[in-house]
Amino acid sequence: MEEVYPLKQIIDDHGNLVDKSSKSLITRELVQKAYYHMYRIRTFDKKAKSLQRQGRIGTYPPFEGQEAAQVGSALALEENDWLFPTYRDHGAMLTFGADMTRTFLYWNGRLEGCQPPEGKHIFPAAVPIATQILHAVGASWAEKRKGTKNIAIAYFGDGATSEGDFHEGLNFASVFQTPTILFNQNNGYAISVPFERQMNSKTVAQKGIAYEIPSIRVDGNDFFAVYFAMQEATRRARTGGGPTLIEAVTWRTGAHTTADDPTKYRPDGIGKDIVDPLLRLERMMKNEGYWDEEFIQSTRERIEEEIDDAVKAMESYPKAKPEDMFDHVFAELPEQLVKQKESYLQLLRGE
Amino acid sequence: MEEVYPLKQIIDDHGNLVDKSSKSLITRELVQKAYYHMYRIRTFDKKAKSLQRQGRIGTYPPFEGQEAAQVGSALALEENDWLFPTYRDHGAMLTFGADMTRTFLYWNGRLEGCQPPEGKHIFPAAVPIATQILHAVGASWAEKRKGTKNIAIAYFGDGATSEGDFHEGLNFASVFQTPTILFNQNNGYAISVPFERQMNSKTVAQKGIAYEIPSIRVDGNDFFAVYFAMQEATRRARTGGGPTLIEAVTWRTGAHTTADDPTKYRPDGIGKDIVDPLLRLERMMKNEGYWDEEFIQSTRERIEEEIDDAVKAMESYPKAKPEDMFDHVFAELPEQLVKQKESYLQLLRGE
Amino acid sequence: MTTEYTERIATKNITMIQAINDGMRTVLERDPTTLILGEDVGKNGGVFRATDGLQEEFGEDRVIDTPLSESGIIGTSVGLAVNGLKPIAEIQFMGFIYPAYDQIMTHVSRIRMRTMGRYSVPLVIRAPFGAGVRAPEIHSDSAESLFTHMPGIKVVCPATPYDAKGLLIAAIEDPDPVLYMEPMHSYRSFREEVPTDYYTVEIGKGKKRIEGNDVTLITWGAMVPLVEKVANQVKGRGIDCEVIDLRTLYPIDEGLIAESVQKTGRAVVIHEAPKTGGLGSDIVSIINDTSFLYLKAPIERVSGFDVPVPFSSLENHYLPTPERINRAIEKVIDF
Amino acid sequence: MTTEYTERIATKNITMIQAINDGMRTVLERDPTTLILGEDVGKNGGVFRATDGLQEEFGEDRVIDTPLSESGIIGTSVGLAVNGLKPIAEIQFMGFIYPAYDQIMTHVSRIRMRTMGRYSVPLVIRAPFGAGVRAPEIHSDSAESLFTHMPGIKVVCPATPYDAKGLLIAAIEDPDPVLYMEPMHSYRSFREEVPTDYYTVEIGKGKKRIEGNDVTLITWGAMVPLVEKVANQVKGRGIDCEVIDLRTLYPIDEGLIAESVQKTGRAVVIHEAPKTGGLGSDIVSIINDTSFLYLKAPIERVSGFDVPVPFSSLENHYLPTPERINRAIEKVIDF
Ligand SMILES: Cc1ncc(C[n+]2csc(CCOP(=O)(O)OP(=O)(O)O)c2C)c(N)n1
Ligand SMILES: Cc1ncc(C[n+]2csc(CCOP(=O)(O)OP(=O)(O)O)c2C)c(N)n1
Ligand SMILES: [Mg+2]
Ligand SMILES: [Mg+2]
Repeated sequence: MEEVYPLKQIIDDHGNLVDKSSKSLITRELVQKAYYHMYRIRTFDKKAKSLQRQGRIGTYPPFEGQEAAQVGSALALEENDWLFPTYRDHGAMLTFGADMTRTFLYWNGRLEGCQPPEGKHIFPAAVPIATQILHAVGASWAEKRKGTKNIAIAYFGDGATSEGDFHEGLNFASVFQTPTILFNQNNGYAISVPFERQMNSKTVAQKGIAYEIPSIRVDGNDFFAVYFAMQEATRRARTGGGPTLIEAVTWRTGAHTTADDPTKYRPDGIGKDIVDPLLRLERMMKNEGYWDEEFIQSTRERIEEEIDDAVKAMESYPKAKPEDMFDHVFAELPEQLVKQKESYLQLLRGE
Repeated sequence: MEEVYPLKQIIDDHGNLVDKSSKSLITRELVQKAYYHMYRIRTFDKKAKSLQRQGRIGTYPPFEGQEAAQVGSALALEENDWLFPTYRDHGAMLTFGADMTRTFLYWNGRLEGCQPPEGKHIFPAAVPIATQILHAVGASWAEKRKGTKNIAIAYFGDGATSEGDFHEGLNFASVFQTPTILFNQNNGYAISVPFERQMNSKTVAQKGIAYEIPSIRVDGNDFFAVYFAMQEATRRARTGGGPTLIEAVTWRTGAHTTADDPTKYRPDGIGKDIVDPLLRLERMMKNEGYWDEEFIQSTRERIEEEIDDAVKAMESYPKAKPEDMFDHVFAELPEQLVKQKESYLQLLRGE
Repeated sequence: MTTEYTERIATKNITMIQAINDGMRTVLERDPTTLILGEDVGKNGGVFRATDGLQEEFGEDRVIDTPLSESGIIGTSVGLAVNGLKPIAEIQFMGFIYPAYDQIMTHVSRIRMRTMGRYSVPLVIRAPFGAGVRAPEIHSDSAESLFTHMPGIKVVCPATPYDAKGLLIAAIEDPDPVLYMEPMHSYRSFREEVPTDYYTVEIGKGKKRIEGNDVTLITWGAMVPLVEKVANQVKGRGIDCEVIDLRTLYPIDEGLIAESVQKTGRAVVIHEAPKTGGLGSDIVSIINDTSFLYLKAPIERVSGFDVPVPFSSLENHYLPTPERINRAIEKVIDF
Repeated sequence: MTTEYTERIATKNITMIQAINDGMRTVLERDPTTLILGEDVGKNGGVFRATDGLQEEFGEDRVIDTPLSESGIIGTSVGLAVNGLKPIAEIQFMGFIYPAYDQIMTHVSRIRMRTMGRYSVPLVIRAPFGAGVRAPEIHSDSAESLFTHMPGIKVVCPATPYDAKGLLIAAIEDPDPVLYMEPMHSYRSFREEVPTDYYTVEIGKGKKRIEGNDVTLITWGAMVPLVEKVANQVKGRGIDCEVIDLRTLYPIDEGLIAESVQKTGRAVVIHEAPKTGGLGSDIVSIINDTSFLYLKAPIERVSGFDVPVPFSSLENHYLPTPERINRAIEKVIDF
């Protein structure tokens, strides 16, 4: 099936344009946007890892190596689309407009981290694997019913394809022809379980055949391959063509989470030949004449400042209130819960 | 995908041999076995429907129209194989060696109906759709681990393909290369929901591609097509070749169950062009010189007698004992349950 | 319907299943954001005819036959609900809700809290439940405890046609997810006058079905008529039972229970689900918490045994019987 | 280890996670029909290292990394178990057991009854549970009630390394399915001498951890050390607590509870799960049934609130605290 679903590339590891037909579609604006966002989320990810090491946030699942997949997909969305991420997709969320302070707050165990900016449709990261796929299908189905052109994207990993909800989600999307992008980041591992033990198929893309869902397999470390595949898929979705399954083949450079030790299960040297997606983009920018020192420098400075501010804001955020544990379970608290809350708050107040 | 998975036929509606290459494989013994079992389970099914109408058994899901699929598959099994049926597969179970009295008892709400003959591996009908697929994968995995050549077959309907367990089952079968036959009876409907609203694919067979499971689509009303496909699949399974997905395209002639009214949802006249599998076999027997009046008559008489005896045995079976509700929950009854049981039995005894 | 006043409220003498159908029709008419989805709910009108005629009336777009996929039904309903719609999802039998348990436990019930109210899931899940109709295995489970123990979802269970319609409309109006349990044994067992119009029965409020002074019988669903019968029988023997139909299983009407038990000093809880972990234990706890000093006898629980609901030949032995309820009443009286 | 006699039993001073690992190793060595399967249990040795080194020692055929598929793990385990093997299935966190709930509810727990003993499912399901380790959402659920209410499965929960190994071996020896809950907060929080050999701790028997006369504190899992601490503190104030570690949650040791409460006349139950539907209610019911006339005060329950386990910034507010337990003790004493 790899022949049926060849790995679509626009730029190669050396940053050379291998698909010349795309040249005209690549603008300076697009390249700079890609660079800005990939550099931004890379820096965010680094900062998060270092905050975790210092005990300033909790366990954190880094997405290093997956920036092209996350930025390439999120940049292809429109303002009113819906994004349904996993715990590893904060890069995509940030690119699509999530607030950075709140993203840090999320990893600090704060509910506030689940709230998207007003008017923005970004769901909290799904923790139970694959469950969010159905939500994306449902939300995009609602858009279709309302007659809008809005779509939803569900992010999920290679491991997620083994869950029943993956299957049920794709079947619903197909039967009801919902405008849903099923965006798989095949990063080679589900914690310690490698792709080839997760499934006996060589691709995720071929699973689309089971549902007659068009699918494509792209080099997930190639921003342009992801972005253009997404453009085709979103166009199809917005014009009544139904769902698309995109397999973005990428690589988790680091550990599953900061609590994980990949040396336990990853063969030595594995993945060493994989060229970092940001480096690939930089090479392409140099090769194709998009490298602009001044833009690079100002971008980097701006980002570093933004991140420092966000960390400060996270750390000076008002403390979590025990009330919040009670107040949002229902629109209106039932009497029992009022009693439980009151008696606990009394105890806290020393009454 | 119908081109990729054409409907494999050996005999056509008129009982003509369309696949001449199979001619040498068809023996008188096989034909008579097929007839015996198809006639037997057809007669059983008729009797069950009539018993239900008379209130002598409970709600019953007829399998009329699916006899070729059930007999063709079950006859290809070996003595020590495992069979995991649904509520509609009592035809296959009877063919494989289930006791007829107990089969009636099952539909009379009796636990005894779940017990296969000693040494025979027949699971009770799975009521929650698609759950048994995983059991078949597990049981056949155990056979593989033990180094035997035994296999397991899981029966399931077209509707079952929408459940998560279908997907998880096929993935496990594929990853662990278990000797499992995934036997789908695509009978056109899941209660009222037609195939084309259950899924957006034209075949069930193509779903094998998602797992790299070899699959085949056969005319499920053609005993020989089913039987030979099963032979190939079982051979593969017994020789380490892993699972096979078989889609047997058939037709539920009657209602979903005796409590169902198909005129509510089935277009008038639909299915009228489908030739009954038993009639097809009879035509073939006449065309090909297998029709032997004496055999036919003695077979029919023998079967009618067997069924009458089984009904009598069912009806004279000792009454269900309330103890049975308690005694088999655990190997050894915990104290609480002993107390619940004793106090209930006391009450029944009027103490 | 004897006085001129009450005649002004148009009513119909209908069964519970008709009242449920009527409730859905009423809401589909008034609120264009509502929709029905589930297995066989459309063309077939539901295996119990709960949605009979609704697809014809409101179209395939409002009353939707889904694939056979409970997690799919509930998971997509989450997406529909957070995006402005009000799905009424049918689970064909409560015993088939388990494949959707993950979606209900981790999302349906938690999304409001998780997002501090930014997203919510105004979803109604309808599920027929209970034994006594000789259905095949698994079809007869009473699984309320799996949901009353789940923070973030309400659980209601009508016992009469009137309450069935009123509670259903209230559930659909509710801004939060509601599990609406339908006692299938009562679907067609009796009729009642039910207003043809829109009305609601408040969620969280039980109802005193019979007033009495000697012992409080607490129950819900298909057990209500049975318990009423027993209450009327023992009245003949001079025992004066108060019968409470809880109607809402979460949040439970603690006030009603406490008030009654403080009057009678004795209580028997009757339910179909297995004893251990049954809602009966919570009711015992509520009485312990609120009415300890009033109790004249230990509380009795008459329930399903700690066994899976048996096959139909034995289900009547599993279900609470008048004899068992009687004995429990005697026990608390004679203590 | 002071006397010569006890030295004869070889022991190791190990943590609970090590004891669990040791228990599995002991069984894998003795019984060739046992096998381990789950997500990341093989090469990785489990996300908590519970299966560390076992795949190396026993091979990929005995310690099996499965796809990410809980229903798949439990469903195939059913097939393995009915066909002569003894699977020890790991669910990575109890909050991820929900996708397998259907298989457990409709098959694992019912196959013996359904076939009148012809088939059985000797399966152990291991699941780390509980809050207090700052894990992400859903990872911290305490879901025991969903299984104690499920007829046909036993539920055990060790509080110490010694019991962890002994109960695990007993669970694997048991001819019926056992849910083995691992309090992850206690995985590495303290050590204990644990025999290096094979031994079992009887399923169905609780243990008195502290003897006392004034009030019975009933708990299990990670709450045990906390409750012991509180018991020791209030001792200083002259309140003499008896502390019971249930160890088995189904079938519960009713005798031990009754005996203790009949002595003390007062009880406090402490658990992590939400209050409504929590096992605390069953314990209240057991006391109601067995010890009504001995009770000097209403039973108190200190538990998680009726809210989903909150995000880590608030989880310490959700969990029972010494202050809350203290107040409950005072309440039953002062009543
Ligand atoms: C239902 C469920 N089971 C198990 C887990 C524990 N878990 C968290 S991440 C993970 C691996 C996911 O792998 P994949 O889908 O490939 O995503 P990735 O982490 O590689 O981004 C597992 C098993 C979970 N979160 N949910
Ligand atoms: C999990 C689950 N959901 C719903 C049902 C109710 N139900 C019983 S049979 C059936 C249709 C099954 O269709 P299919 O798989 O095509 O098998 P068929 O009945 O046609 O043989 C449904 C929905 C069930 N038994 N289990
Ligand atoms: Mg992955
Ligand atoms: Mg079918």
